[in-house]
Amino acid sequence: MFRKFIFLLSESVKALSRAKIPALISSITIAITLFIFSIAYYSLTNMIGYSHDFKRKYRIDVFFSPEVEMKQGMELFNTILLIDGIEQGDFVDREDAAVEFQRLFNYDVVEIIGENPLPFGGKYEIDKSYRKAREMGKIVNEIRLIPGVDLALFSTGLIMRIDKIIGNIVGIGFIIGIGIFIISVILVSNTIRLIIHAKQDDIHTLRLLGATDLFIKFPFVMEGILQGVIGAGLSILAITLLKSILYYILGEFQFVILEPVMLVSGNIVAGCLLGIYASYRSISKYLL
Amino acid sequence: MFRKFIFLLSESVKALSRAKIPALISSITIAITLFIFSIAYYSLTNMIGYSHDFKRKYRIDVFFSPEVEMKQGMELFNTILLIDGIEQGDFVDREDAAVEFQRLFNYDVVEIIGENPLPFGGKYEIDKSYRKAREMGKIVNEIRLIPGVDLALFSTGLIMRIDKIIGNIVGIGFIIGIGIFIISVILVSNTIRLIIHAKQDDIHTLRLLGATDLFIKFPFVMEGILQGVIGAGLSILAITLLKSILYYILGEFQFVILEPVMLVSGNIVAGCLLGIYASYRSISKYLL
Amino acid sequence: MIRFENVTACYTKDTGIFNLSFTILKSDMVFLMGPTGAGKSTVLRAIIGDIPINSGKIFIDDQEIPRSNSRKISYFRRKVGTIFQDFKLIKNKTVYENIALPLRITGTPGKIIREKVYEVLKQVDLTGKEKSMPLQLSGGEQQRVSIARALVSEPLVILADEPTGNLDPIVSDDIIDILEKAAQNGTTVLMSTHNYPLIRPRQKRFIELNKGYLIQ
Amino acid sequence: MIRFENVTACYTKDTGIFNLSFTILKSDMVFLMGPTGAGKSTVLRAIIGDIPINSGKIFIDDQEIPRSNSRKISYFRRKVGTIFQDFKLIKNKTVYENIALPLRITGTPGKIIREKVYEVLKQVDLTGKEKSMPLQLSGGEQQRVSIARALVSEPLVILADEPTGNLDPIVSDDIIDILEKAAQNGTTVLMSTHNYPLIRPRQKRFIELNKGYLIQ
Ligand SMILES: Nc1ncnc2c1ncn2[C@@H]1O[C@H](COP(=O)(O)OP(=O)(O)OP(=O)(O)O)[C@@H](O)[C@H]1O
Ligand SMILES: Nc1ncnc2c1ncn2[C@@H]1O[C@H](COP(=O)(O)OP(=O)(O)OP(=O)(O)O)[C@@H](O)[C@H]1O
Ligand SMILES: [Mg+2]
Ligand SMILES: [Mg+2]
Repeated sequence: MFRKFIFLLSESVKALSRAKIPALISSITIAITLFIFSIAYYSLTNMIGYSHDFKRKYRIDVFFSPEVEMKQGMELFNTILLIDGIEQGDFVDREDAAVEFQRLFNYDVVEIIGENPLPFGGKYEIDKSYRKAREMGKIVNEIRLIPGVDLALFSTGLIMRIDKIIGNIVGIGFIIGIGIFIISVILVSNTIRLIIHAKQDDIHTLRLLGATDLFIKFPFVMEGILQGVIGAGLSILAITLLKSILYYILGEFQFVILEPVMLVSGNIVAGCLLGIYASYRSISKYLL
Repeated sequence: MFRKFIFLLSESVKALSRAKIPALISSITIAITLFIFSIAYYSLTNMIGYSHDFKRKYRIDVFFSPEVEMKQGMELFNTILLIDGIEQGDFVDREDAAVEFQRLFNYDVVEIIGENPLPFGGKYEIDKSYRKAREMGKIVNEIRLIPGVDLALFSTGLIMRIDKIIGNIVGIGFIIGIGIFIISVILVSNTIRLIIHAKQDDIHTLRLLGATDLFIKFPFVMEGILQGVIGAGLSILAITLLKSILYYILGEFQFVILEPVMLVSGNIVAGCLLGIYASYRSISKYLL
Repeated sequence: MIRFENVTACYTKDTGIFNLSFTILKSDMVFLMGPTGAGKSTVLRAIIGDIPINSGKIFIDDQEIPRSNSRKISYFRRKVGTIFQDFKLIKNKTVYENIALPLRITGTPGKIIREKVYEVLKQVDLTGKEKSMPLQLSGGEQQRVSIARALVSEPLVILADEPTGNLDPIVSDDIIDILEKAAQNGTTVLMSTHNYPLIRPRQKRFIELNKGYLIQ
Repeated sequence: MIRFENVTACYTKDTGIFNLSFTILKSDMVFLMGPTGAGKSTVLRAIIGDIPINSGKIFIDDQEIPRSNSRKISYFRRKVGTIFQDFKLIKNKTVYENIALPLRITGTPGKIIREKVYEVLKQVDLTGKEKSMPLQLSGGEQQRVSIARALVSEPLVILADEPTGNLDPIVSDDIIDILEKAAQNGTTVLMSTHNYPLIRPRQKRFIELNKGYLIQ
């Protein structure tokens, strides 16, 4: 049994080095698949990075009643901090509020209105798990009921829009992910099926000589694995290259760093699995 | 010559119906390519639709000095309308401004401050070709110099961010487009190369019987075209299916409608071109 | 031992073999004669289960040949050495590996494979060609590789389908000598041929076919 | 007319053909004899440019056979009808289409193709098999398809490489009759064989090869 295994293993290596074109083509297909996968993965990572940027906007602004003075304001501020879903907060005094107003709307309230009309208040950051329009709405309503609080608000429109976009991206990303997986398996197993198709005379001969299914299938599965490894190598090369090109073109933007260990090990494991699965799939569809 | 053409044509059709598996595989590859292309195309269209949504934010708000009254305000408003880059505008009187303020920031100025502190003013939409942070900056500066104008502002931060995002999307989209094209050609011509590889004995026989290059190549190119058409059909089917699924899952969002004529004709033309190019490429690499 | 009992295996209504019954004893060498298209290859293909049998039974050593179960057929085929009319060599394997194949399939140790392969290479006079690929051989050399592959596993039954079509009379005679010696050593040999002059001097029994029917 | 002038075409230092010179006149039928591996197929493959020539020249009708230019070689090959030792049939084309191929290549009208194909089908006794695929034929039938394909375009030269290896003596004789008749009609025929008994009664000239060298 072991002897047969050694023979079949060496056969697979030989097959790959002899039948160069089909093997190479299969490897290229796997490489392309892994390449797309990796790109998708790192794009998603980058996108999530982006969306974290947006999430800074998940903030509730609270304005206390005009008659609330400094000391009472601090107390109110701390009360609100204890509400579920509030992660942290900054106390805003009148001057802070004016500065903030200018930063946000690009002009000076005091200049327009003649005096500083802004009351004391607070800015609160929301806990990650509460960063949804509905959850935030609840928190805001709770804050509004506290005596001394005049107004609590968050920019509903913007947050709803971001919610929608992120929902869309995740939804579309999910669909694309499934799509890529299906496409990859189809492509690789099609290539292997074509290779089997070209070898069908040889397979018939082997059968007539008394070869079992395992004997016939094994080299194809092994070839699948080897092609997976080669494909992984090619895709790692391509991604490294693409990364440098992107750095060159879009140098000004920040990218999530590609961790080499993750990239290499992930690609090789994924390549092998893809090779095995695709070859096994095509074999069972085609050989039996 | 014509007779030979007819023969070769019918040969190609026969080849497709006889050598079912390789032909089908090639068609599937083309279908996948077209599918990806179409998805990319319609995603981009939808994305542009989205960004139009954002573009509504490309608006300049102008506040006149507090002493400017209704009549003078109207004159000022019309002066600004004539500036290059201003597409259209709405006059904003004190009450409008308060309503607008409430819509934007979710609370009532009058309620906070006790009186309506807002001056007359105008909202201006910017011409498409001027919708860039820098251009808008220029317009704003021009408006500021007009006597009677107290403030002119637009939300710099948001617009710069949108600019960046759209720039990124277009850049990445461009790279992805090139990538998909290269990948498609590689995949399809690889498949055809595998088919040629499987037929190389037959090709050698044809050569020994005195067949010219054209005679040998023609069926492959024709097969490429036919596979292109079949692939287009498959991809049209898949897209129609996907569309219904997306409608089912993400029904709440609005999609740009797929125009059936565009989809069908575009896919078929693209499929044929892809088939021709890929087969011709693989033939010239492999047969000579 | 090979026994046919009313075997019919047909491709169409009037091509194939019809209602054949005969017995070949162990250690016997029998020639299957008949003009081109008579059904000689069909008889041999039916024995190794390459084509289905419509009716009747085929026995090898009193065991009916297996049909449906693919594993059983594989093990059965290992007992038979077949020389195919169209050689059926694996194009991208060397002569050595082609001949070694039946031993690889049974998991024979490499050292024994080496010995046996070189022995049959000598028998069919191909020593020195073991590293060639099949397409680098002449027609007769390819045929001898196919013969060597059938001999290497010392099978219980040898089915030789026109094994001398591409060989000159002297080499053909050598090959038939080899097959005859195998029969003397206990192998059942069934060889199809239409080369009557070649086998006449051998004084062996022969079965004659015409249009799929046995000629008594 | 076929003329070899000191032709050497070798695969390795000592396999191939070496320094061959001979002339075959138009309307002549000549047998190429020699044991297996002598170089018979190599001679024929050299004529149609399937293998390169190391030195020397080959002439057909006083024109040297073209080498580099692929278009010229194609047009030259159309004048030659070759029966290959391994048949070289296209597996996924019917018998009819396989035989019609040389005429398709020259762009012959379909009606004429039909006539000619049915005529040669009758000559090689395969009428009724025109819709079969090559793998549905017996060995001898496949060989006759290959013969029919070489005859159908009425070539100037016929190269027949062991064309009767899979045929019984009666059919073999018929085939050689057909080739002889073609020679009488002006075709130059060169047929390789090692079946000496078959050609002895014909009283034709033969060229004998051994290990790549001409035997005078
Ligand atoms: N796969 C097939 N499908 C249909 N008909 C077939 C098939 N194989 C063989 N035949 C037909 O069956 C008949 C017998 O074929 P077989 O190969 O047994 O002949 P044979 O005696 O071996 O002839 P030869 O000496 O030419 O090899 C022939 O007429 C052939 O055309
Ligand atoms: N492509 C090749 N590469 C290397 N050696 C070859 C090749 N083709 C043939 N040979 C060798 O050249 C020699 C002559 O081969 P050739 O095919 O001409 O013999 P032949 O006379 O036709 O024999 P047969 O009667 O067996 O067909 C043989 O020893 C063969 O092994
Ligand atoms: Mg036969
Ligand atoms: Mg030969």
